[in-house]
Amino acid sequence: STLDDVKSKGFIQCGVSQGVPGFSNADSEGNWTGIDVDACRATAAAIFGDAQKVKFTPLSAKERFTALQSGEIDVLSRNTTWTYTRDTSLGLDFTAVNFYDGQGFMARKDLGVESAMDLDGATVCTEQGTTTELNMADFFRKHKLSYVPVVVQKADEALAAYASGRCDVFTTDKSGLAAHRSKLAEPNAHMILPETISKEPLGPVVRHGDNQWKDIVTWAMFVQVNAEEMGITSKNVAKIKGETIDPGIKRLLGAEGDMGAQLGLPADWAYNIIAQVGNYGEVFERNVGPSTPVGLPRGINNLWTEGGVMYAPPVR
Amino acid sequence: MAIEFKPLPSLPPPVNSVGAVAWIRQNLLSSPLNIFLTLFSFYVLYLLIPPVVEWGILTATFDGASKAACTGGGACWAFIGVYFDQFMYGLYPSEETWRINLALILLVILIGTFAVKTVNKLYLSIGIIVVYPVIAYFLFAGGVFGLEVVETSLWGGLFLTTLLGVVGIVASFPLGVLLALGRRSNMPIAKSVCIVFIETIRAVPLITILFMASVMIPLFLPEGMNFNKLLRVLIGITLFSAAYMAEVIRGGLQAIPKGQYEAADAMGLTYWQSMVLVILPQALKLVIPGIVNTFIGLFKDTTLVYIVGMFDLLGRIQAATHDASWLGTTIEGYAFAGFIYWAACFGMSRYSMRIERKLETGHKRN
Amino acid sequence: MTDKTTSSNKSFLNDAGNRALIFQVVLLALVVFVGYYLFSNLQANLADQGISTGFGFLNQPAGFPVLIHLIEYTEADTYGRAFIVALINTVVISLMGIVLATVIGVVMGLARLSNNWLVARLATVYVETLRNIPLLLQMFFWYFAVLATLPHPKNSIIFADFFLNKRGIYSPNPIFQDGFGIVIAGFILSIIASIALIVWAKKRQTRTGLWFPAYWSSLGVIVVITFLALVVSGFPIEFDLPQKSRFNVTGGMVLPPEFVAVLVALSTYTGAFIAEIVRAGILSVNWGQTEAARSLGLKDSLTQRLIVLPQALRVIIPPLTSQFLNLAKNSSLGAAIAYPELVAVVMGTTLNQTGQAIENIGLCMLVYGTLSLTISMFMNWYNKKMSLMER
Amino acid sequence: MIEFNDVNKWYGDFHVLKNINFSIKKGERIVVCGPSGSGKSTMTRCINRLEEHQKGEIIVDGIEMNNNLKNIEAIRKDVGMVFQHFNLFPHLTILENLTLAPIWVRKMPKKQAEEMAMHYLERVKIANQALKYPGQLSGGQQQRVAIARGLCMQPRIMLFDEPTSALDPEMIKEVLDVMVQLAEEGMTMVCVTHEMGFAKTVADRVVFMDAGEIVEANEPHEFFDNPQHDRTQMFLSQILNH
Amino acid sequence: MIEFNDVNKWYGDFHVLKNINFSIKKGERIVVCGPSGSGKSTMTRCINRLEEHQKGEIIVDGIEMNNNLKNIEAIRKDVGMVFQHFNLFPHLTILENLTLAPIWVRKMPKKQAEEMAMHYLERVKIANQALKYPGQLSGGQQQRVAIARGLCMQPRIMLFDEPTSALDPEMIKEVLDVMVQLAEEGMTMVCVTHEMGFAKTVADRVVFMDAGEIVEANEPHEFFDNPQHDRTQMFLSQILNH
Ligand SMILES: Nc1ncnc2c1ncn2[C@@H]1O[C@H](COP(=O)(O)OP(=O)(O)OP(=O)(O)O)[C@@H](O)[C@H]1O
Ligand SMILES: Nc1ncnc2c1ncn2[C@@H]1O[C@H](COP(=O)(O)OP(=O)(O)OP(=O)(O)O)[C@@H](O)[C@H]1O
Ligand SMILES: [Mg+2]
Ligand SMILES: [Mg+2]
Repeated sequence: STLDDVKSKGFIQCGVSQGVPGFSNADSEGNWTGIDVDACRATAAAIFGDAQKVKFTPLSAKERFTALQSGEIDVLSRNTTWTYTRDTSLGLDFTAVNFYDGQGFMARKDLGVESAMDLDGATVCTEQGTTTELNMADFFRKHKLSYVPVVVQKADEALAAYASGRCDVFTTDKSGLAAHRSKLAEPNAHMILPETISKEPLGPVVRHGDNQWKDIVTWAMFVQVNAEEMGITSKNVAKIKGETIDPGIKRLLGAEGDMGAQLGLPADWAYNIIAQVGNYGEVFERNVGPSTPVGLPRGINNLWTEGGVMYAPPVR
Repeated sequence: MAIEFKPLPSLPPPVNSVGAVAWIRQNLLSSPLNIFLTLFSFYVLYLLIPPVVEWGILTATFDGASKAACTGGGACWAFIGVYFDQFMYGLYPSEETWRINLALILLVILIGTFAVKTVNKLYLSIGIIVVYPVIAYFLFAGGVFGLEVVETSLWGGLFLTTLLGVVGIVASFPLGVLLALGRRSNMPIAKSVCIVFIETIRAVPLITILFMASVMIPLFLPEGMNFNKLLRVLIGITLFSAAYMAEVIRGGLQAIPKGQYEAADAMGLTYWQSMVLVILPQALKLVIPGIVNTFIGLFKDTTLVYIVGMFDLLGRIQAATHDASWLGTTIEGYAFAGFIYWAACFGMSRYSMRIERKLETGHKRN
Repeated sequence: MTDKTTSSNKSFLNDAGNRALIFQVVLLALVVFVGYYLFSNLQANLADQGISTGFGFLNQPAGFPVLIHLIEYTEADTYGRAFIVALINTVVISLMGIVLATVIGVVMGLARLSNNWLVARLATVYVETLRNIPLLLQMFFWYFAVLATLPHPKNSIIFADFFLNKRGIYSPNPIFQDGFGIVIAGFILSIIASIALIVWAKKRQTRTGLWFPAYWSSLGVIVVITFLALVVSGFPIEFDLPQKSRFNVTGGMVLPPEFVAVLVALSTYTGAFIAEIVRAGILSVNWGQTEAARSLGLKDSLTQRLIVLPQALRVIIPPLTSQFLNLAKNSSLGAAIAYPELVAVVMGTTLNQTGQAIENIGLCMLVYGTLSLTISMFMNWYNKKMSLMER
Repeated sequence: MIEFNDVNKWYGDFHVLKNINFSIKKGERIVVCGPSGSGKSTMTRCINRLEEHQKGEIIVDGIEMNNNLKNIEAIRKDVGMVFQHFNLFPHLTILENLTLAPIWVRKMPKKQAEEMAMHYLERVKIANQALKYPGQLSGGQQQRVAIARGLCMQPRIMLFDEPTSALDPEMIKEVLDVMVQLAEEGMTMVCVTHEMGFAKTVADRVVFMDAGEIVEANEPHEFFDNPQHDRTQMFLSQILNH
Repeated sequence: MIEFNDVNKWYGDFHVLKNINFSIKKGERIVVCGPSGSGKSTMTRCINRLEEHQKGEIIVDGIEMNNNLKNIEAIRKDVGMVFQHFNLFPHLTILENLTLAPIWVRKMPKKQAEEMAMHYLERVKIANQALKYPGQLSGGQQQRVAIARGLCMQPRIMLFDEPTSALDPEMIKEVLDVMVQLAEEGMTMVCVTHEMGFAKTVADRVVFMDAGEIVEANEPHEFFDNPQHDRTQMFLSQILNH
């Protein structure tokens, strides 16, 4: 099974993007950061008690599924949209959603476009092999707008084509738009149009058929959401583990019983995740929050208690 | 009695048929069409050279930390300076790049030793072909003698380009020899297997093979058995160039007269003995230029690994030109890459021409 | 075999024939085994992961747009149609590339042989530069560096009804009206007439020795008759003129930069190789042939046409075809700069939407294999024909 | 018919032809000999402008040889040339080789050109090979075709540049026979050759060249029996011993 | 030593050897002659299995020639062969050419092989060229090296296939001298040649082949003075006139 495999290798091989700031991006030393990266780190923390035991494989959109199917990577955490076809016919299983997103458009402010409905006749750049390509097509068809599609191999190059003026608009998930905008020379000269033309629940993906592995990846995510809900952070988790009397928290942090065994993990698996990677809120703030160059508001990705849709099943 | 023959003195040719004037007349102005072509050529040069010199040298900026520093209006060579290490070594940790340099120096020394007469060429070749790769591998990858492990996903830049090219050609060589021998053998099955292999590979673009190597090979392996992407790509490249190499070598084999085979047979040499001792040394010598050409082709083709997500020299440059602080330095990046590839390939093709000429005057006297 | 075989069991392995047989059987078994092993792994892997197989997907709607389609194509069409569209794109760019590369190659090859020193040097620089730089780099250069420096559509360079900008070259698109049949008929008629003219001129030369400038005059015939037909039918063509619109230039015919970049890169790169082939081919014709032709009083143009070219062609054609083949295969690099050819559409988008790597990569390899086979069959046929002429 | 007045020629700095003064009358048969590199070929090739001279004048058949393309064309129509290495066109059949110039230069109807070609082929005794390609013939046969090709232009002058020196001994005779026959029919001929037997039989004059000059020119019996220059004597002694 | 029993061979449909029955005793020196294409080379090459026969049997030195690799190896060790075109290995020095087979086939130490090689080189009077490459020697020297190379296997039988026919006349003698000397030392030899002088001097028997058959085989003086078949007579008359 994948778990045994991973344990014997001593690390998780994690497929990520080739560079989307805030989601998965390598600095010049080759250190990876981002929400998607943290999903893999959380899994590693759960299994090994060490969030660093991950190796990353940068993948383009079109390579990603084959890489996962072929076993080249153990988890695909590359802002991948959960869709019906992908879940059913590609031999994949989606785990949990770590970012609720929707596709949008970015255009230069001086183009004077206010809404996506104004885009009749525009040239649109996007990356090959994504749902974006299909959503874009659906959107323009639905609204009977004409457009010229320029579909480039890699996100970076699609952005470069947009920046050079090959296209009027650049389309991808809104989070990606924000991330990509931060990479442009003058981020403020570009605006993200208000429309959200699709639902894009993004999350880690595993191979179909290995339920144990799927559960581990899923619950590594749920633990982070639950932790935020419970107010546990990487700062206070050690203290809470020692002091708490809440049986729910005790169970979660492995202070009581052994919830890890059901997954084939050590008892303190959840503790390790929170201590080393942090709760979901921390991860969000650190990577894409308003204080980062990507600068996304929490919005729909807030906890359900705060008006968002982040709702994790309880750890019982 | 016979008149003595005194040859007339040789006179200098009429002024208008030698010297600079005649040269210009003959080579530039010999007919109206030629005059037009000369003027046209000057015009082309005029269009090309001044702007390039101005952009590339006169108004260029040579250092700075971002595009903003490039105010001259010309090329922004500062960009190359800043990214130079990445272009050379990819993401290889900078405190470890000495390992790559060391391996390179070692190789140069080893090859240089070939020129020394007293060294046993056989042992040296074995050293280069068998021992050196092992040393180089451990130097690059680390993990022994306290060398830090460096993931292959960090390998990149010109280092990766060279690695792919060199490994591709060296590894494809023995395979190419086998395929060429197989294709010429009179065993129908062996022959057809070789032909099918060679022709299939030669019929498809390298990119499909790289694609297969990078995504499809694992699908054909039992679950859990998998290996490094770099290794898979190397296998793909090796198989690809082996097919081309086989055809080059086959050309050499065909050029060896039948009498050589017969003489070897008559002496009682076995098939492999006669191949290794008699036929191949002659055939390979004949095709050295062809092999160099295959290598040049392969060296250029390594750029395609960028399409399957590896960052060789071109990949690193392409990525760097998308850096926000350096947007608009595309031309500089491509010019730099172009220069490196050009220098390498042009150098090699000249070298192969030299070998060709040397072989021509060598001991070919019948 | 020998009718008296000394059959000792011991010598079975020493028998040359048996050895070859055993070796081949082992080889075959190995190939079959490895093939089977890989295949069974594949099946197991596919089944394990629930990946669908087969070519059924070709009938499903594709849902994605394709920038350049020469046949009708919308997002609602099937993957199969998208495949055809991509195939056409590959074939079109290959054919156009072949034509252009040949022109460039011939011009440059002749330039290298020019007795104008400067021209020869320039051509040498061209050849040595282009063929020593990777094609992919050249495509990037044209696409990201050169074509991106063209003006924005708002500031298009306008020449009559032609527009040039970052988004492409726009030209009027002819739309044929009802009466156009007459024009087509006229055109066909004029072609027939000019063929007849050429045949007549050849016959007349055979008969009387006088040559009539049939090639030039037949060109004239075609132009005149077609023009007359246009006049008679009252110019039944309307042009869809490109016009500036809010974002782009719309209407008309457009050559997108992706297409231009691929075409330019492919043809200049291959052209450099062809130039060398042409040069070598012409140099391979002995100077004595030219001298002999001259001493017969043939003019230089006739010497080239009747003596040098036919001989040079024999040397040129075989390597030329393999350059054509390379060009066709290299067109797959267009995938890297958004030109929707086979690799981009099939191994890129389709593979990604359907996840069926085997089928899609197989499809691509099949197409390229067929292409190669066709071209090399032509080459063999040509070689055979030519060698018949020699002996 | 052919006149050289003070002709000089250089290859770069190298003075190949020095003050050539010589004239050839209609119907004359000239044999040119001399050591290798003495300029025999060069002089011959100046006659149909395969080489350009830099000084002096060459007048062929009343036309002066200069840069004027029309003149060159006119002269080449009148001068047939046979090369040492035959230079037949390998991609054309023998018949096509022969009819090429008549059709394209003389604008002769094909039929007539072919008839004429067959006539000359018969004359060189090779008519049965008309439809073969040059590669299928022996050297001697090829050279005879080359002669026939030259004749097909119905030239008034024939130039031969060592026509037999690339041939095997058996084949030399075939070719020389044809040339003797031609000479007997009264063709004006300039022939560079070392076949002294041929020179004795047919030449009206033998020209000896050395170091780019004409050293001696005389009737054959005078030339061979009583050479004037010591250089000529030395050369003859070498040639005849050989 | 060598026995042909009813040997037949075909190239495709073409019957090259027809019912060859012949035997050669130890120490015998056989000269094979006959018109071109009569199968002389083919027959000789069957002896060391450079060609495969399809019917009948060939027994060399007691070993039957069949597909058995061991047998072929054993026979090739015992049979030296000298080709018309020498077939020396151009990439090896003369010495390396000679020691190649002793070292790799006979597994002799290099030193010993070299000593032996030098011995044979002296015998063919060419020891001073040992370190040159074949391309640097004249044809006659090359052929002598080829003979020495054959001898280095210390064979019991030597085959020669027209060893002198690619040589210039002066060189033929050098080679023939070496062969005569060999013959005098008692080597079993089969020699395809048209050097009738050689045949008369050394041959024990002369074999005449035509159209794939052995027409006549006899002692030289009988063969030359008193040929039995008219075919032989005709052949001899041609050869001797030439
Ligand atoms: N194209 C050339 N460029 C420079 N030198 C040349 C050229 N052609 C001939 N020469 C030189 O001019 C001299 C005369 O050449 P030419 O061929 O006329 O001699 P030749 O008398 O015909 O000799 P041969 O008997 O060898 O044919 C020679 O020294 C030759 O090297
Ligand atoms: N590999 C082959 N395939 C087909 N036919 C062959 C082959 N080798 C030889 N032959 C034919 O077999 C016949 C005998 O050839 P062989 O070489 O033995 O003749 P030969 O007597 O040695 O003649 P020569 O004196 O010309 O060497 C010839 O007619 C030849 O054309
Ligand atoms: Mg000459
Ligand atoms: Mg023979």
